[in-house]
Amino acid sequence: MGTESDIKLINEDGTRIDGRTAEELRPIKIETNVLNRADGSALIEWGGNKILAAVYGPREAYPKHTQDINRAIVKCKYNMAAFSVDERKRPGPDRRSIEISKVVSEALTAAIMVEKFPRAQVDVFIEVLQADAGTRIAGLTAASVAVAAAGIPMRDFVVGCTAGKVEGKIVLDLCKEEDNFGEADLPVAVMSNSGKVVLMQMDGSLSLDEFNQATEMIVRATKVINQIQRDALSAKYAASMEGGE
Amino acid sequence: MGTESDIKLINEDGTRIDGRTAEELRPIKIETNVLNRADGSALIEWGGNKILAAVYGPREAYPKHTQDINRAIVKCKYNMAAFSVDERKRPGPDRRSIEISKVVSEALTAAIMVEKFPRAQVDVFIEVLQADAGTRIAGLTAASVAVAAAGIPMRDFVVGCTAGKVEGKIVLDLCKEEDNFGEADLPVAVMSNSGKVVLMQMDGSLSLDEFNQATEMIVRATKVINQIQRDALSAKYAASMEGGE
Amino acid sequence: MGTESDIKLINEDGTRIDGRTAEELRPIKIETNVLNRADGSALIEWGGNKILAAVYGPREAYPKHTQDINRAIVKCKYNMAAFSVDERKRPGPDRRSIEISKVVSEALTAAIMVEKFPRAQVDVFIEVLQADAGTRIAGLTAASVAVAAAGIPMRDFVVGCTAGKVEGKIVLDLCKEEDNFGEADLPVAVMSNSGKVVLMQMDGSLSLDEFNQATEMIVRATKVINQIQRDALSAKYAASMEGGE
Amino acid sequence: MRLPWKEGSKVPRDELGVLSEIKKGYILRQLKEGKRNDGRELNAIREATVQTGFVTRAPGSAMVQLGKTRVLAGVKIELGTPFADTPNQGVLTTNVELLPMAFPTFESGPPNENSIEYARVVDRGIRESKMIDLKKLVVTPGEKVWIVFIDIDVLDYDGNLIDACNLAAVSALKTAVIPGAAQGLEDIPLPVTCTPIAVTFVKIDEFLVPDPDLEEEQASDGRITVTTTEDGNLRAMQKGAGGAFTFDEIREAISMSFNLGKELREKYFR
Amino acid sequence: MRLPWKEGSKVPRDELGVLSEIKKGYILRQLKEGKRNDGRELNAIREATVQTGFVTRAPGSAMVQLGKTRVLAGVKIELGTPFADTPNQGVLTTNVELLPMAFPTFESGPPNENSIEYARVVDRGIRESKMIDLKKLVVTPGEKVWIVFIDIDVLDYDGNLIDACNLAAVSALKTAVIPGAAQGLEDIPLPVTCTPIAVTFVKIDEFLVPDPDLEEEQASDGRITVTTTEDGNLRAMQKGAGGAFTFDEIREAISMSFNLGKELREKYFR
Amino acid sequence: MRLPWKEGSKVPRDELGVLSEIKKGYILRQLKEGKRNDGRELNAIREATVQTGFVTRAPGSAMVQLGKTRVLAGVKIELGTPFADTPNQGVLTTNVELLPMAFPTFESGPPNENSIEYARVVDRGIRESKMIDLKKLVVTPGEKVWIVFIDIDVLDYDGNLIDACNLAAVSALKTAVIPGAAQGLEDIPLPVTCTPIAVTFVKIDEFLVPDPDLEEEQASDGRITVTTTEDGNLRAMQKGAGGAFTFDEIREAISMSFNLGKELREKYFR
Repeated sequence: MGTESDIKLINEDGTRIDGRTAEELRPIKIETNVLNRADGSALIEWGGNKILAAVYGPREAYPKHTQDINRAIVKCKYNMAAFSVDERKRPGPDRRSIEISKVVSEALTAAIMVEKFPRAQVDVFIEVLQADAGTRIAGLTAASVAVAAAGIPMRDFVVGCTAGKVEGKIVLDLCKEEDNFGEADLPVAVMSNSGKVVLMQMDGSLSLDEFNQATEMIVRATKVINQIQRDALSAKYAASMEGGE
Repeated sequence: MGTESDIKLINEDGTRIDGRTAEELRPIKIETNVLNRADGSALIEWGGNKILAAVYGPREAYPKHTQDINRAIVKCKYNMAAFSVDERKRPGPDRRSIEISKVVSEALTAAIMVEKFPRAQVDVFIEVLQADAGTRIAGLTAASVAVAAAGIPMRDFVVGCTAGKVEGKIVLDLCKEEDNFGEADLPVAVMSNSGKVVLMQMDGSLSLDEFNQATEMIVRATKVINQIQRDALSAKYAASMEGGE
Repeated sequence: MGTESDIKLINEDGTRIDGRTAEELRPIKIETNVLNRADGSALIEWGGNKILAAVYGPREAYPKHTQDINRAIVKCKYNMAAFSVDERKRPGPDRRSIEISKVVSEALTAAIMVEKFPRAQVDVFIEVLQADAGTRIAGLTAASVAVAAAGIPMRDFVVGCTAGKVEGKIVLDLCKEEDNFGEADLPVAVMSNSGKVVLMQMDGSLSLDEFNQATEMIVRATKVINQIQRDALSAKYAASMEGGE
Repeated sequence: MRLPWKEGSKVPRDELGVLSEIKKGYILRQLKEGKRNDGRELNAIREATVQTGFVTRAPGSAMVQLGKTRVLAGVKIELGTPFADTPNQGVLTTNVELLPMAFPTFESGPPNENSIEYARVVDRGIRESKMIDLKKLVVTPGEKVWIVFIDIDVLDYDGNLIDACNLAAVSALKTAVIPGAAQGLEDIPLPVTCTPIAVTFVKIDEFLVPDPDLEEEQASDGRITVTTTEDGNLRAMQKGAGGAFTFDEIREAISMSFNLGKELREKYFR
Repeated sequence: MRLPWKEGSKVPRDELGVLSEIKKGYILRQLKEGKRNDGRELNAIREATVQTGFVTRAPGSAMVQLGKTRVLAGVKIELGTPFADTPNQGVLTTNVELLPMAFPTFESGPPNENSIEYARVVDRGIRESKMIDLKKLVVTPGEKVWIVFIDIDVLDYDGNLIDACNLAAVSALKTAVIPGAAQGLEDIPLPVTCTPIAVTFVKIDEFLVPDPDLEEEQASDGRITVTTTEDGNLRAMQKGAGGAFTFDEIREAISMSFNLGKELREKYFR
Repeated sequence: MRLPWKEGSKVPRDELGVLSEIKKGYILRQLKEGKRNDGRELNAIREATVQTGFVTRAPGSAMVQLGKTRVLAGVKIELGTPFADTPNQGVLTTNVELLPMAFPTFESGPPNENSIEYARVVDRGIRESKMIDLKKLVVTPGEKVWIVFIDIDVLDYDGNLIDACNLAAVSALKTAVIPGAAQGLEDIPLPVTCTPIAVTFVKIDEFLVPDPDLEEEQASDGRITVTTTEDGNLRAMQKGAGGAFTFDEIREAISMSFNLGKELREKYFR
């Protein structure tokens, strides 16, 4: 947050650098079961993000000492493809990816009926193919669809959105420039029915009022995004990935 | 292959930079059981190459989950000593060594009677003490002798040689300059009786005719080299390694 | 040893750069059970060194294949905090730390009644919080107290001291400048009752006479230091760590 | 086989241990009676001690004890090269080491997901509050800047490492001195602008309590950290460790965090 | 104990699984009747789709589906330093990631011997054919050159990764643009000279068949890859995966590889 | 189950194997009769052979056989940058590789605590004796110096690696040539000032014996290494491998080490 810049992020008419209004989402499209081998998968395109999520399991947790006799463990690996960002990323997990993998695993654990699968593990892989701000939330939103597509029982969909502060204004779904040069970033994911928060991180500077304003926007947005998740799942014969363009 | 250079690799009389004719091998010497501890070992000197191969096994495969209930697994580690090349090599495997270890393991697996040793492993270690082009083939040729010296039953010796294209001409057993500045490199290893190919890699540029010409040279050469392997094994009291100078 | 310098290490009146006489120790203070979680712990302040030692065990050795059916294994990890030295140290073990961990483990193994705890392990952790020459000896001296505080039976205390040669003179307990610019360094640890040597390393240049002179100083010093160890243990209600300032 | 050392004491991996159902029941009954596991009031944090200057030779340091949790933060400040995209700023890095001495199942080795998460949450609080004025750390723009290394050793673990690490890091920074003299410059205090305080809560049944001890962490279902500054702004938040929170609970945590932040600032940073 | 999830689904390590004898028998009977496991003709390769420009913001990219195998190649082109021994050439690197999403037993972690072998075979085909004119990638001789990074994500695995990776890499390179504008230079297409095509065969009993699917790979005894260019030259070969070939078989593979390479070039690179 | 290969031959990890009590008893009885395990005299070291120039293309090398232990040291000398705190000195590094071919339980991988200890003890003997005049390795002060890499491959292990590695390293260095010609300078012999010799002893019961073979190492309780130079000075010492020594024993080891060092110098470095 907060690298300074001469870029003007909010236009005089109040629109944003990419022409959106404060509470306007970027285009979102989700396709399910785009992969053959995984038990469930989903490709999400969200603004310029292109992210694949794939699920294997439940299967016996391995190594054995990681097994929980009461529930399945959910292991998520978030990874950015080397070519997904402007400057080539060296393969392998960095500290940011490790943290994201952790909070995303925890968010999915809250939604999956892990108590039905003692000693098992559910593996969730999120691969960012093209990054454009908000990848953790987009990846988690896709992962939730992939879990459902794998037939793994969930209490609720997990669905998220980011809000932030840009030139003093609270806006929804930050784009890349807003993410780089804005004043606050607040990614949140909730369970679609209960509305409870399963992922939240925040950095920058927000007053309590601004926080409330941002979370209200997020709550409204998650309802829209959840519908896209549900539509993607009910589309019986999902188009192949090429159709996703 | 193919780094350009002003070096003249073929003389006007058709001889090569080191004075050999097109189908002339460099001097080759093999000594067996040069090490005390290993179950079998061999030191090969081939041109300027000095390479040790040592074998342990068959012994129980470890860790257990790697065991194959039908056959022994053959694990080869090819390694270059830090001082074996012009510029000091940092210890530890690089991508090239890992690939060579893999194709050499696969070549030996074809020759060893692995079906006689379920759940076992055979470890083969190849240490390049001085490198002078053709180390993978020289190492594999020595490894085959070391396996035999360890008393592990083989269908056939594995024996190899390299051919290549240098200034448009197909030549046998590339030396270092030819390897660096030549136009094609074709390392091949065969089983000595069946003549079947268990290792082949190629890079550079070869027409099909050139390929045929090169492989004919290689086949003839492997017969010579196989005799050196057999002689090394039948020499009852191998000289000590110092005698190898 | 022996980086050259213009620094004068021995004053004209024979005192050392920090004002001590040849056989004078720096101030030493030991506090026990400064940590809640560890089975035993000790904080040693020795000159400018501040070093924590903590002990867990005996507990079942893990992984299982490391178990010794006749005795406990003693695993020591010596580590320097990133902020403990002048230039920030990158976290993680370097070759020096690995060697020190090994010789300290071996020294403690000699003193602990390992034969009473087959298949077990005793873990000893030494964390250098501030380094000021002689950290391995100070750490080992503290570790021995921590082992005792954990109630693990020992044959003897392990107690150590360093001597060295500085501008031709044998002196006790080198300080940082003497360690950097002196001519020899001799860290020694003994068992307090038997006087037998369980750790000794030396580098630099010493004649046999100088070695004898140095070890005599060390033996005398270890008696003083051992009394500090014993006093620390018998202090029933150890002050909290803050009191250690 | 009878072993001379107690069975069940083997070294587990990858887990902080599991709390008995009995203990969980106790903690919950206590909460229902308005008391915490260790007897304190529901919304109270544990007694803390802060000892700055523990590592006398480091430019800044602080030993913090929070209940039975103990951490030591050390600050090193060295000359180095700025990042290419911020040529006019110094550099800040934060690292947490979960020392194996701090808990029976902590292992030696590179940072794991826990220590990385803790370090990044502490780092964000410090970075996003602009506590350190990184622009004042430039010696030669684009070429030479001061790099501030915050390294935190976790020595003793009894819950709530994030808050303890944050308190130690902030205390160490506030007393740190840039060692300019060694470079022919001047020794000057590190330019510090504010005091970010992290307060962490866990949810146990319907209770949201600050500064959990280890048993409370084990009994809890969900963790949330809120870092605030004295100007009344949120600077970093992190929901962690499973579970789910209502927005009302989060607002409650925020509100408590402002209050406890104020309390801590008054107590330790006058 | 009865588990709610199917037994036998545990995560194996280090192996691609073993084919049943029954399935092996089926594959062989099919071959004897002139048909492949999936019904195609003996010497046919599977249907492929190539979608270039999938990663719109990368200088070059291609998503390739070959039967049910799917890989995505992305090309990044950055300024850097040439190798000391080739000061007048750009730099080319090829990396293959076997993503754990692609197959139940693929694991996260650094490249293993399989991904390294695949990457090196693909790299050799591209490098040895001089497909990219590395001399045209020099900005300042000895100092600044363009580095071409080819990274290939394996997304879905159903056999024959080498050919799929080669096809994706070549497609991505042929559409790639050197991002010179960002450096005050010009954006120009990557200088490409030819189209190396890798064709991989496996041997099942006495049959040598191209483009194996996963079950055919598992049933096979020996693999061989032949990379050719349109000028009628071999550029790279690799025998892999155990087994042994006669020279006649190798010549048969070479001959088929020239034909199939021509077919693929006509289909995808007009 | 009956296996076609001998049971008990499985690959152990982390251990050099355990000697039988019977063998230990034999070794001790031999010692009491004034004989070593292999029949030599109590204070004798094993026959050694030193073959310098084995790696003909390295600036220096030596193959050493000490009993059945065999190591190969190679020296590489390259231009590089001096350390910041010693701008007027060349650089020396020593590395030991315990090759898996040398012993059934040695594993591939990065140096472990044993190879690190051996390398550091050998390094200290060479460094602290100032055997190599590092000041003469400066080409441009503060900028360009010769870096001397000593790499030692352990090929065959039958005890006492430290002495074998030291002998090989010293032999390789004494014959090494600085490859200046390739840099437009002159080829000159590496400037060597003295001959540090390491002698290692183990304690078996009350016996202190030099140059142990593997079985003696396994039967012993404590190891001590003493490195001396011809000027009558101790240059490095290392107590290792458990056990405890009296100061009298250490003085005995020192005294023997001076004698054996002299013997070895006369034999190999005339």
